[in-house]
Order: sequence, then structure tokens, then C-alpha cells
Amino acid sequence: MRSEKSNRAPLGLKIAAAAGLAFMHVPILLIFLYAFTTEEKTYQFPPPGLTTQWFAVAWSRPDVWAALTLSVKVAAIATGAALILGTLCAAAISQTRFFGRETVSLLVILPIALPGIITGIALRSAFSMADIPFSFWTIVLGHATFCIVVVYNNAVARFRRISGSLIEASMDLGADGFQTFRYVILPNIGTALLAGGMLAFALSFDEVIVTTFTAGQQSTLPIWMLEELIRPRQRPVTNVVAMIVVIVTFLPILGAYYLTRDGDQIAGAGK
Amino acid sequence: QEPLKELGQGEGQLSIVAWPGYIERGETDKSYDWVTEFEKKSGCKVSVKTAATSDEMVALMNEGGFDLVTASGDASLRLVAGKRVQPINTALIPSWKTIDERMQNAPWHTVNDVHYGTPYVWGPNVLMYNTEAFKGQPPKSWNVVFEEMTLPDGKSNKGRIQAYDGPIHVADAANYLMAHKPELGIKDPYELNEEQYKAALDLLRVQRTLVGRYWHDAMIQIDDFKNEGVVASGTWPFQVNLMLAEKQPIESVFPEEGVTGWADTTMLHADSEHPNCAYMWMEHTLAPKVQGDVSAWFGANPSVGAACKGNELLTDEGCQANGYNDFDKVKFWKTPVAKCASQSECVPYHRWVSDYIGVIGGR
Amino acid sequence: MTIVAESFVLPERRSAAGRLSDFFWRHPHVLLTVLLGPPLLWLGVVYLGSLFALLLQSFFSIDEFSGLINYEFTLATYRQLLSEANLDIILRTVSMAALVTLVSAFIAFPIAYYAARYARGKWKALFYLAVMLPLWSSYLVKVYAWKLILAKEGILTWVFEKLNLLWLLDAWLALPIVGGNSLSVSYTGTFIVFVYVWMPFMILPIQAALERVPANLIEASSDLGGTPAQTFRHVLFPLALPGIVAGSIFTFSLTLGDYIIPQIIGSSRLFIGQAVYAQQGTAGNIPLAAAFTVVPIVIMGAYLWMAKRMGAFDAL
Amino acid sequence: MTTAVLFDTVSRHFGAVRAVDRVNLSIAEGEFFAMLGPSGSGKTTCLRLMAGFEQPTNGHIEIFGETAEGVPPYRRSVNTVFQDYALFPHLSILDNVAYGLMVKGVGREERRKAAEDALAMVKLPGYGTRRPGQLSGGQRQRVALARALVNKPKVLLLDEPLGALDLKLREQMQEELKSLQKSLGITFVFVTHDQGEALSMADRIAVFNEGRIQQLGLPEDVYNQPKTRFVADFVGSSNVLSAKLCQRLGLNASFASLRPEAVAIAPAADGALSLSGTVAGRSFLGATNRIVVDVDGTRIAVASPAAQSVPAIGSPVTISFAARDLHPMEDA
Amino acid sequence: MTTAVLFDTVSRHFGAVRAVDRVNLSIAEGEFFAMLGPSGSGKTTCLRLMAGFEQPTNGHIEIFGETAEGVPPYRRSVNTVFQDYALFPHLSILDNVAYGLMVKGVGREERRKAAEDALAMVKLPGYGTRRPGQLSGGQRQRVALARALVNKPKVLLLDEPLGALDLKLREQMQEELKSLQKSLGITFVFVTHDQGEALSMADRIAVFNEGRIQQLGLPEDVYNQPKTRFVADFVGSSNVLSAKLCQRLGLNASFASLRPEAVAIAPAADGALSLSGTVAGRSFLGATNRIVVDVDGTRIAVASPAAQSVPAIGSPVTISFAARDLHPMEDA
Ligand SMILES: Nc1ncnc2c1ncn2[C@@H]1O[C@H](COP(=O)(O)OP(=O)(O)OP(=O)(O)O)[C@@H](O)[C@H]1O
Ligand SMILES: Nc1ncnc2c1ncn2[C@@H]1O[C@H](COP(=O)(O)OP(=O)(O)OP(=O)(O)O)[C@@H](O)[C@H]1O
Ligand SMILES: [Mg+2]
Ligand SMILES: [Mg+2]
Repeated sequence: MRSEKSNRAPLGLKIAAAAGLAFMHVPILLIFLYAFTTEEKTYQFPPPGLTTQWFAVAWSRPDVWAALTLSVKVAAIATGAALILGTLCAAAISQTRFFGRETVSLLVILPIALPGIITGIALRSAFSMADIPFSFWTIVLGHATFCIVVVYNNAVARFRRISGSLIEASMDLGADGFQTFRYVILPNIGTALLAGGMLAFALSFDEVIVTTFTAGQQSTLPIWMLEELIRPRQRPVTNVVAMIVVIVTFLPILGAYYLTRDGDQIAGAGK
Repeated sequence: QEPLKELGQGEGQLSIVAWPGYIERGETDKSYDWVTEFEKKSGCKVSVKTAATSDEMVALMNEGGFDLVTASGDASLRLVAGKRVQPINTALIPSWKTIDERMQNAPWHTVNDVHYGTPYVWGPNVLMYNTEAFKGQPPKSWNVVFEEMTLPDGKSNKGRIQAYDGPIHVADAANYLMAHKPELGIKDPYELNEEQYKAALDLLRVQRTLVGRYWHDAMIQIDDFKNEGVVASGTWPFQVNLMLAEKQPIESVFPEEGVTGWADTTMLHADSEHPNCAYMWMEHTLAPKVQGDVSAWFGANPSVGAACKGNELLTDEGCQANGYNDFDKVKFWKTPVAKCASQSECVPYHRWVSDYIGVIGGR
Repeated sequence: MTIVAESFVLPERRSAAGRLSDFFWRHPHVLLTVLLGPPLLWLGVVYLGSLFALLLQSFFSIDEFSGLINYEFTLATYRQLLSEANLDIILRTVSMAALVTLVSAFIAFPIAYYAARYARGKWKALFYLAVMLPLWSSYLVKVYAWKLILAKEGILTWVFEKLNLLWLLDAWLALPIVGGNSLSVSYTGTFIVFVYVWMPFMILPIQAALERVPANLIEASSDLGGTPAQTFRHVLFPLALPGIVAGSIFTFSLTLGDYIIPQIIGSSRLFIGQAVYAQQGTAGNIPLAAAFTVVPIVIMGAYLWMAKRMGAFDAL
Repeated sequence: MTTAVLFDTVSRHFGAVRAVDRVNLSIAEGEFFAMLGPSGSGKTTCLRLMAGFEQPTNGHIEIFGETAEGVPPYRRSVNTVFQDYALFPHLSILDNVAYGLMVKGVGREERRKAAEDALAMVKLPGYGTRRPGQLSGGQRQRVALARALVNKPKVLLLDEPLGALDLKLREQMQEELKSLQKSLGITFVFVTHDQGEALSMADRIAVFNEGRIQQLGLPEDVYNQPKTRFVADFVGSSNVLSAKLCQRLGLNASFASLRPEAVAIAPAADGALSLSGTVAGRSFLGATNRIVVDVDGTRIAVASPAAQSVPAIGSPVTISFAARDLHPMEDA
Repeated sequence: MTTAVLFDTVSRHFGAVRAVDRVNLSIAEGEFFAMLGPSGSGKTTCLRLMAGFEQPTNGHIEIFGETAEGVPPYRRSVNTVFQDYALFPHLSILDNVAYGLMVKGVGREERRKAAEDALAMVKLPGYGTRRPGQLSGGQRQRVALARALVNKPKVLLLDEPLGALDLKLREQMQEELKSLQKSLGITFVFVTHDQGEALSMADRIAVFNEGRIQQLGLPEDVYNQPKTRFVADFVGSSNVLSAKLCQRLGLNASFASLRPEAVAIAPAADGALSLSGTVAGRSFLGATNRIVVDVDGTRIAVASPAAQSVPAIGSPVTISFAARDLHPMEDA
């Protein structure tokens, strides 16, 4: 096993992988490029000139900040709810056997397996039927629904890797259910939850489809972008915001990677 | 429902569903701002939800939560029939008297002599074209967007024209047929019997082969003219003005077949929570200054004659340029109904909706 | 060591948590209820409830003139759904989704394979980032970036022009169905953007599945005389299949429901997502919108059922 | 002598699977008790019944005279050394060992001291700051032991604790475990599927098969006088003689067992029984040679000291053994 | 006799780790060759060098007279039975066995037949339609064997194939493997860390430690005359006598080995050597009792036949053994 992996990759594979990655990144580079263009009305290519003024402009636009704060708030609360619900669900699914277990695991996956527009429109019509006015909370509700699965997946994978005897060992040594959760389960699934939480946050932060249906008058960052892209003023500002979001998400993604990876190694030791 | 009896204090809030460009607060161009002053004067904070099509406006109003809507003729009667809007008390609107007589009792907002709103602005759907593609030979007829032909620049119009992405565009086809196939006997492009309707759809199917992408958002249309090589399309004066301001090589004409057009009404939601602010806004919009500013910005015509003179933004030639004097040549949007006036039975609107989707989606 | 157990049964913990813990231990079903209650309440009641309420609406109809819902049971909406124009929409969307899924898998596989088998240490982290970044950078901005690339006067044309390959582009655009006036108003354009936007969702599950293939199976194949190509065909690919299916749940479902991409890059021919959006938002025809949503629900239901049987859920 | 663990016709069924089936058992305080049996015979399930992770489907369990049913694992003064050790990967070795004391609320300083003492006892002083991942298999096994012992349990359960170790380490740990048990006087219940391990360590052995106890007794008895064919087969590699062969030797039993080391390749001496056959195989086992003799189709293994010469394959030989080494068995 | 595998000072280094270090080796055609050694001693790496999964850092490998370097695994007529079997989980047993033939392009009917024959040979006829997951460990092991043998390799490599099986099954498989090898005449290279297995099965044994061969020879020689202290320790549980003790016995060597079974608890007879000490421990091993005698601090294990009486712990005893059983060893 060790040596096969240390072998060199065939050339064809390298080329295919590199081409695939290039395909994935060229448009991103373009977004970055247009954050610096001097032309604000059209996306002329190549850009007639480069400038950093749009960063200052973006910084001073109140609507950017309003959308950003709203998105952060929504994502934070939706992630929090998803963390709690996803963990509960993962614990129930992986630690117990009960009738309908399969159904529940399917149910959790449903909101992400069904197109977002269905989730959106279903929630929207349910809200209006129940006379719930669209508000901050309806956005959160929509987001949390599909964020649960991200947390759930991460947590379930980790639960699966925690050797079952770990929990029994804790009980055996005299820890009751709560102590076992506090001292054994939580430290072992902690990094998985963190990673799941970060992914959920990012997912919520970029969601537009469900949001269009569950938002009233508020605009989250993606909705703001949609408006901006269709009815532009100062087009490069959108790119500046997109670019900054990419750069800011860079660190959490890297963090999530290292957390889940190290965590697996630790949990794997008990296997 | 009884109209409001008397005006009270403003509620501090007002939410309006409007066409893009109808309600400006100086964000795109500082000189076009008719909201800030109103907010200061009335204390009503205005929030705007733009809608790209008449259907969307109806849907938004059905959903509720809004006070006013700037409904075009193809939406206004549906809103009345659906009891989504309430009659208004013209006595509470001092400027009512100043409204152009032709608009005061227009059929798209007056039902059984009851008024369901104040006229806002109106305008024609003109033909916009790229001057470089037409090389100084402006198109005279709508045929450039209905039939395949070689344009003056030597290339076919195929893939280089656009059409409006709304069922009401069927009327444009009918309008074209009125001039070119008189044997069909079309009297009103909004009142079509089965045969006339079928001919219109056939024409639209031909058009489909020429159109790359339909437009339903003004800004996207502008993009398409700039980046996608579109050279001719029916459009609103709004886009024409914006592009001219950007010095794009385009012009617009009033083709010989005449045009369809829209006359929009500010209507009050049946369950409005801020009726007082709404009345104040309706009054505000009838001021010649506002009427002129809107008309200048959107390339529309005011409903108050006085606005045509002395408005700085519109200028004294503005009304003339926007077709103010061609009122009679414009066939205003209205919702097609089965029981129509000009013949025994007409194809109703819902068929227009589903058939037009079919035309666009055609293989 | 000070604690010496006097008796076999240790003294009961006095705290409330201790007593509750004992209670849960004796009544595991209560614990299960406590654990599952909140998520089930949310997903099972709020979410599924909304879905059913929506489906219910598809049995109502709409008053064509006023646009108000007529609350009477009818199948008229389904009759409308099965009209020719709407069937076209469904067919178009499903074939697009299937094609996007296939091609995504095709492009994603080498990346996932490289990341799973050859990338090590820093490189592995780099690969992960390279996959995750496009995934988390703004969907809308990416789509607009493609609009710039694909537009008639866009970057791709510019590049083709510089390479003197414009004839190739024109030849492609002249093809029926996939062609069009420019890439951005053709199915080709819609397709490229779909693949671009959803492909990252394919990479991670495939990578996970490949990482789970024990390396010695590959050695075993080689040992038994399988050339690298045969090993791929007979061992690696079948074992990675659950990962591909898991990834395709995303690509398929996301394509099935998207309404923004075909609206921005496309030829105005509707996709299911757009139809739902238009019926719900623009036309306010909730019953028809609801009937439209039945299509992806049925398709995804069948798909999930199949995926579950293939064990794809473990690879999600 | 106090009874540490008492099983009164205990069964544990999982659906149709009878993992433990009407088991009667009584383990004395301070005893080193081994449960021996093949995979799936119910050993682990028995242990889990004692620890409280499973509840009996039928029957009654008493531990030190108190009813065990309904007492959750964390309130039983019984500790387990798990087969895979189940060390907490996120805690240091010291915290692992101190875990039981921590959850009982023992103060930090005190439990640190107790844990260090326990680590010293298992010969791992100074390893406290490491993580489980940094220890070898044998070391982890000792930590698991220390972690259990620090709680001073009344019964210590060990589920194949040496299964994962290699032979050398295993022999060493066997000795250490045995002497630890002697010095602490705690009751050990030890599960294994290795008969050598059970024979060399246990005071008494219960041989399990398919959820039932086949034989329960002293190691010597289990080894020398297997009650059933299963035990004879499983414990050491006994020869099983059929009824026909038994009769020929003058024994009236359906089966009889005969240990290879009780057989010699030599003509019968006084009062000894003998059979003749041909050599069918031989292999070198280090201390002994294993010679397989074919007697009318029954293959009888003979353990012959390495020093003795080995007859060639195919050559006719006479084997002999004392009558008392032939043990009649039950049919099962 | 043809040489099947030849290692000419072969090394394989991974960075600083010398997994295989200057190994010379020559395996004859038809031989049953065992590689014995503790974990990490380089056995698997040697096997992988033969199979072609690794390339030597230094030195030269020949298989049946042909240079092996640069020949990919799939073009070597060498097959491997992997330690964890490496059966393809997505294929049926029959397809697993037929895999090698399939990739060589053998027709469907022909390979089905060959695979069924191979399954019959390993005593699994009719199991073809099952999946690997539905078989027990021993059955899987046989499938892995059949899968390798169906290709008629010139050399079969087995990497601890019996490691995961329990004792009973293991003994059975040992016999079967051995007789299979005899009947097929294929060269077997067998890796194990269990000395009993190596001793009983192999024609010759190479004892590995830290990448090097410590001793290579017949099982009897390796067992009885360990060349180094490592071999003495690792192969069987030999007693190692220090230089001081050797001197006392009149032997001039820094270390000497003495097998427990060569020692008796009895006064010295004619020409035998003897030492006196006290009994320090005893345990029952079934066939024998293991008695540990403390001789001036050196613990000497004695394997005494179970029939003999066992002296009590602490009692003084005399142990005796023949001079020829004391083997001087090298220092390493
Ligand atoms: N939770 C369970 N659900 C269903 N069957 C079970 C469960 N636990 C054990 N069994 C079954 O009960 C039987 C006895 O299992 P047990 O684990 O006690 O065997 P064991 O003797 O410990 O075997 P091993 O040596 O393999 O550990 C087996 O057939 C097993 O499959
Ligand atoms: N690909 C590799 N990279 C780095 N080190 C390796 C690699 N393969 C083997 N080693 C090292 O080489 C040494 C010998 O390993 P090898 O697997 O040959 O031992 P082994 O004798 O088979 O042990 P075991 O009985 O545990 O299987 C070990 O120290 C191992 O860590
Ligand atoms: Mg067990
Ligand atoms: Mg190895």
C-alpha cells in the first residue's frame, strides 16, 4: 500500500487533472482581474486599465455592509441550529438501532438532494399559508434546513470512526451518560463538528436559490449580488466583494481540512 | 370596498412594486431623484420592489405586503377583478384635475366609473436598432424583427434580434399582421379570434428562429446589445435613453405599422397598511416636476400635460420626442379576455401565457 | 488510590444529571425520542409538511384572469403540466442534467483520482483547497464571469480570434441544437456553465470513494496480470462507482432545479427550475409550479432509492 | 468463599441468534477465571452481561450477592479491559488512567497520584504525558489495564486482551497479568480463544460453544479429560478415536480422546495398549516432531520428542499408550 | 536444481529506513521457503521485491535466471496471496478466481471451468456465486489461494496468509498448504512471524531482523543451533546462558542457548551437565508443564512432560542436560 502511493502518476492523468483544475480556476482569476478594471460599465476584455479604487468604493458603500452583516447573521444562526440538530440526528442514527433509521437518514439528505428551488418554494408557500411574514427568521429557517445535512454527514462519519467501545469504556469507568458526552464524545467529534459547521456556514453564505423564496425585503449578500449584476452601478464592486469573500473563506476551508484530517488520525487510533 | 374617506397622518412607511427605473432616488444619476424629497416632506420611508413583468406584478400583489403598484394595462384589470386593489377617492388627490383628459377615465383603471388608481406615465414600445448594422438606412417596418432578411451590413438578421419575453408580445405580432394581412380582419391586437390568434402564433414561431435570447430585463437587454451583437429589437424608450447616454451606436424609430404601448397606473393594494402615505405618494407623483422627471428618465410621456413644459430634465422637446402627440397611434396594453368588444369570442389571456411559453421553448 | 469500592453497586450520584442519566439508561427509548425529536420536528414536520402542502396545491387550479387560487380539487393542473410545451421543458432539463452529470464525472475523476492516490502532504492540502475554493466562491459571480467569457464579443471569441480558430467556433455554433448565435445563447453555453458550477460537488465524493479502495486491491490486480488499464476498468472504476453516484446526486439535482444559469446563459428556452420560478413568481400560478416540482421530486426519489442500494450514501 | 459472579440459567438472544444460552456459572472471589471458545461462541456477550452493557433475556445475574439487572454499567464496581483497549485518543495516558477517578469527582492532585501509581504498577512510569497513539500495542494494553485497575474494581473483565500482540510479547504479558492478579487478589474473568493461554493462566476454565458451556473445570481436567468431542478437538489437538476403534481396544464408548503426547512409537510395554499402522506425515515443531500414523483410516497424531528418530513416511509402526490415557467422551 | 529466486546483495531503503539491507538469497525451484522475523524486519518488503511492487535500491534480482528489475508486476509469472487476502469485494468468488485469466483474455467458458477446478482444489466447490463478504476468514484465505494458483505461477508468494485465522483453522490450513505445495511442485515463499508455523512447514527458513538475514538454514538447524542470540530468542523460547554461566559449565562462549525441552529436573546422569537452583514459577501448558528455575539470578525454563510431578515453588532443584544441547552463539 505504501509504495503504490509513492509511485509517480502517469502523465496522462497529470494532464487531465491539471486541465480539470485549470477549468475550475480560470473564471475565478477572471473575477479577480475584473475587481481591478478601470472600466465600470462594461466588462471590456482585456481591461483598459487597472486600479484599486473599487476596494475603497466597496468599503464605503452602505448596501454592501448591510448585505454582508445580514448574511453573516443568517449564516451564523443557521449554522448554530444545524449544529445542534445535525449532531442530535447523527448521534441517534449512529449510536442506536431503531425502526425507521434508514428513513430518517434519507430524510436528512432530502433537503440537499432535492433541488433548492423545491425547498424554497415549499417553505415559501408554507409560510404564506401559515401567515408567517417573511423576515430574517424565515431566511434562517430555510438555510438551517439544508445546513443540517452538512453537519450531519460530518458528524456521522466521525461517529462511525469512533470505536463503539470508547463510549462503553467511559461508562465502564463510571461516567454516566452526560459525563460520557462531555468528556469522550464531544472531544472526539469536536473537530468534525467544527468542520461541518464551517462548511454549513459557507453554504449558507453563498445560498441564493432558497433565499430568493424565503426572504422578504432583506437582501443577503448573494441576493445583493444578483441585483447588482443585473442592474449594475459600479460593476467591479461586485467582483471586489466576491474576491474578498473568496480570500476570507480561504482560511476556514484550510482549517476545516486540517481539523478533519488530524481528527481522523486520532480517532483512527482507537479503531 | 369603500375608498378612503379622509386623509390622516402618514404611517411612516410605504412599499411600492414598480417597473425598474420608475422610482429613482438618485443612485444611478444624482439629478434623477423624486423619492428623497417626498420622504422628507411626508415622513414616509419608501421601499421599492422592482418587477420585470406584468405577471410578476400581479403575483407580488396577490402575495401581499405592498401598498402600491405601478401596473400596466395588461395587469390592472386583473388586479381589479381579483380584488387585490381598492377604489380610490379622487377627492383626496388635489392634482387629479390636472390629469390629461385622455387618461382620466382610461378603461384600464376605470371600472363602472370607479377609479382604481392614478395614471403614472405612458409610453410606446419602439424599435431600437444598431446604426452600424443599418448603415444609415433606418428600418421603417417591424419586419426586421419578424421576418428573416439581410440587413444593410450584408449579414442576416438571424440571431441578431430580440423580442420581449412576455405573453403580451403576441399583440405586437397581431399589430404587425393588422398591417400586412388585412384579410385576417384584426381590429384590435388584444382581441383575437382563433384564426387571427393562430396566425399571430405562426408569425411568432418564425420569429423564434431569428431570436437568440428573449429579453425581459431592461438591463440585460442593454448588455445584449453591447456584448451579444444584437442589432434590433422592440424596446422601451428607457433603454434607448440609457444607451444613448453611453454613446452607444443605436437609434430608435416608430415603425409604420404603429406600436403597442403601456400606460401605467399607480394602484392601491386592497389590504394596504399605509393608505395615507400611499395617497400622499399618488398626489406627489402627479406634480409636473415628478411627471417630467420620470418621463425624462424612462423615456415616457407624462399624464399631466403641464409637465411637458419647463421641465429641466425633459426639456420642451421631450414630449414630442417620446411620442406624446402619437397617443392615438399607440395601442395600449390591456388584458385579453374571452368576452371581447370587437368580435363574438376572443382567445383569453391564459392561453396567451401558455402558448407563448410554448413558442419560446419550441424545439 | 483512595476510593475503594465497598459494594458491587456504586452509590447513586446525587445530582440531577446523574438521576436523569440513570433514567435514560433504563429507558433508552426516551433518550432516542429526546435525540430525534428536534431534528424530526424540523425536518419531518416543518420541511416535509411544507413539501406536502406544496404538493397538495398542485391539485388546485388558478383563476386565469385574476390569478387567484381556486381551492377545489382538480387534476386540471396536471393536464396542463402534460401539455406539449411543458413536456419539452421536462425533457430538456432531464437530458441536460444527465449530460452535465456524465461530463462532470468525466472531468472530476482524474482530479479526484490524482488527489486520492498520488497527492501527499502539502500537495494534498493544495488539491483540497483547489477544489474547495471554486466551490465556495460566489456562485453568481462565477456565472457572470462565464457570461463574459462566452458572450459573442467575449473573451473566448477573443482567444479564438488570436489563435485564428474562429472558424472552429463558428462551425460549432452552426450545428443544430447545440449551436446558436453565440455560445452564451446556446445550449452549449448553458451546458458548460452547469458543468463548471456543479462539477466540484462531484470531486469530493469520488475522492472519498477512491481513498476507501484498499491499495492492495490494485496491487492484487496487477499481481494477477492486470495491466493498469485493465485494473482501472475492472477494479478501480467499479469500486469508485458509489462515489460517482453520490456526486451525481448533487450534480443531477442541482442542475434539475437551477433557474439562474439558464436564464443568464441560454436561449430563453425554459428549464424546470425556470418554469417553477416563473409559474410561482412571475405568473403566480402556484398550482402549476407545484405540479412542476413533482417532476424533480419523482426523479430524485427514484435516484436516491437507487443510490441507497448502491451504498452511495456512505460516500456523501 | 464468596461468590463474585453468579449466572443462574442466563440467556441472551438477539432475534434468532442465541448468543448466550442457559448458562450457569459461579465465579469465586479472587479467582482467575477463563472463558475459552471459538469465535461467535458467546464469550464476549457473557462478559458484557457482567459489565452491564447487555441485559439478560432470561435468567438472573448476581454480582457479589447483589442483583445486577437494572444497574447501569457506570454504577457497577466492575471494570473491563477491552480487546482493542479503547483508550481515549484525545487524552494523555495519565488522563486516560485517571478518567474513572475524574468522573467520580476525585480531586486533581489525588487522582494524578493514583494514576501515576497505577502506571508504575504496570511498569510504565513516566509515560503519563504521551498520547495513546504514541505507544506500542503492548504498552497500550498495559495502560488499559492500569486504567481499569485504578478504580479498584471488585471484578476485572478482560476480553482477549492479548489477541493483538505478537507471540513474544504475549508470553511476557501472560506472566505479568498472572502475577498482578495474584498480588492484587482481584477476581479476573478472562476471555480468550487461545487454549494455551487459558490453560497456562486460569484457575478454572469454561469452554464455550454456540452460547453454551461445554465443560467447566480445572485446566488439567479440561485438557486431559475432555467431556465432549468438541472440547477434545478445541482444547489441544487431541486424537478422537471412533467407537469401532474403542471397541477394538476394549473400551465401551462412542468416542474416546487420546493426547498425542501420551502416545509413543514403540511396541507396547506391560499393560499398555497398542495399535499398528503406517506413518502418513511428519513435521518438525521444534521441541517435538509431530508424526501422523494412519490406523485403518483413522489418523492418530503422535508427539515424539525431537531427540528421538523419526520413521520415514510410509513405514509400518506400532504405537502404544497407557489405558488410563484413553478418555471416553459424551457424544456431543 | 534450478534457482527460482536469486537475491544478489539486494537492498531497499526508504529514506533513512533500511527495510531490506544487503540480502543474499537463493531459493530453489519447488522449495517451500519461509521468511521468519519480527514485525518490521523487512519480510514483506522482500516479498514485494519479488512480486515487482518494489524496486531494489541496490543489488540485483533474478527470477528463474531472468533479470527481474524493470519487469512490471503484471508481467511476472509470480503470484501473491496477500495477508488480508485482497479479494475484490465487487466480484463474485468465481470472478475473483477467474480474474487473472480474464485479464489475459481467456474465454468465458474456459475460465469459468478453470476457476471452478481451482475452487474445488481448495475445497470450496459451489461457492462461486457468493461474494467475499459472505465468507469466513478461512474460506477467504482459500479463495485468495485459488485465485493465485489458477494462474499457474512459477513462484507463489504468501504474506502471513494464516495470520488472521484462529489456531484451529490455522493448523488445518498449514497442513493443506503444505500438501498442496507438494502436489503442485510450485515454489512457495512464505512469510510469517510465527516460528512454529515456519518450523513445521518450511524446507528452509531465513530468519530476518532489521532488514538482514540472521540465519538461513534447515528448520532443525535454526531451532537447535541458533547462530545468534536474536535467533535463539526468537525461534522457540530458548534459554540464553550468559558467558559467566557458560564458563561455569566449561564452555568458552559469550552466549549459549539451551532449549527448555533439553533440560530435565533430575540429578545429572553420566556425562550430563547440571546446575542447581530454586523453582521460581510453573505453568500448565497442556502437553508439558513449564517450570522456571532460578539459577543465581538467571531464569532457566524447563519443559517437563505433563506426566511428571511438578515441584513446589521455592523448592530447591537440580537441573541437568546433555553437553551437546548447549549451543554457543555469536554475539549479535
Ligand atoms: N448486538 C448483537 N446483535 C446481534 N447478534 C449479536 C450481537 N452481539 C453478538 N451477537 C451474536 O452473538 C453470537 C455470540 O457473539 P460473541 O461476540 O459473544 O462471540 P465471541 O465468543 O465473543 O466471539 P469472538 O471470539 O469472535 O469475539 C455471535 O453469533 C454474534 O454474531
Ligand atoms: N513504503 C515505505 N516507506 C517507508 N518505509 C517503509 C515502506 N515500506 C516499508 N517500510 C519500512 O520498512 C521496514 C520493513 O517493513 P516490512 O513491511 O518489510 O516489515 P515486515 O517484516 O513485513 O513486518 P510485519 O511483520 O509487521 O509485516 C519497516 O520499518 C517499515 O516501516
Ligand atoms: Mg468476542
Ligand atoms: Mg509484513
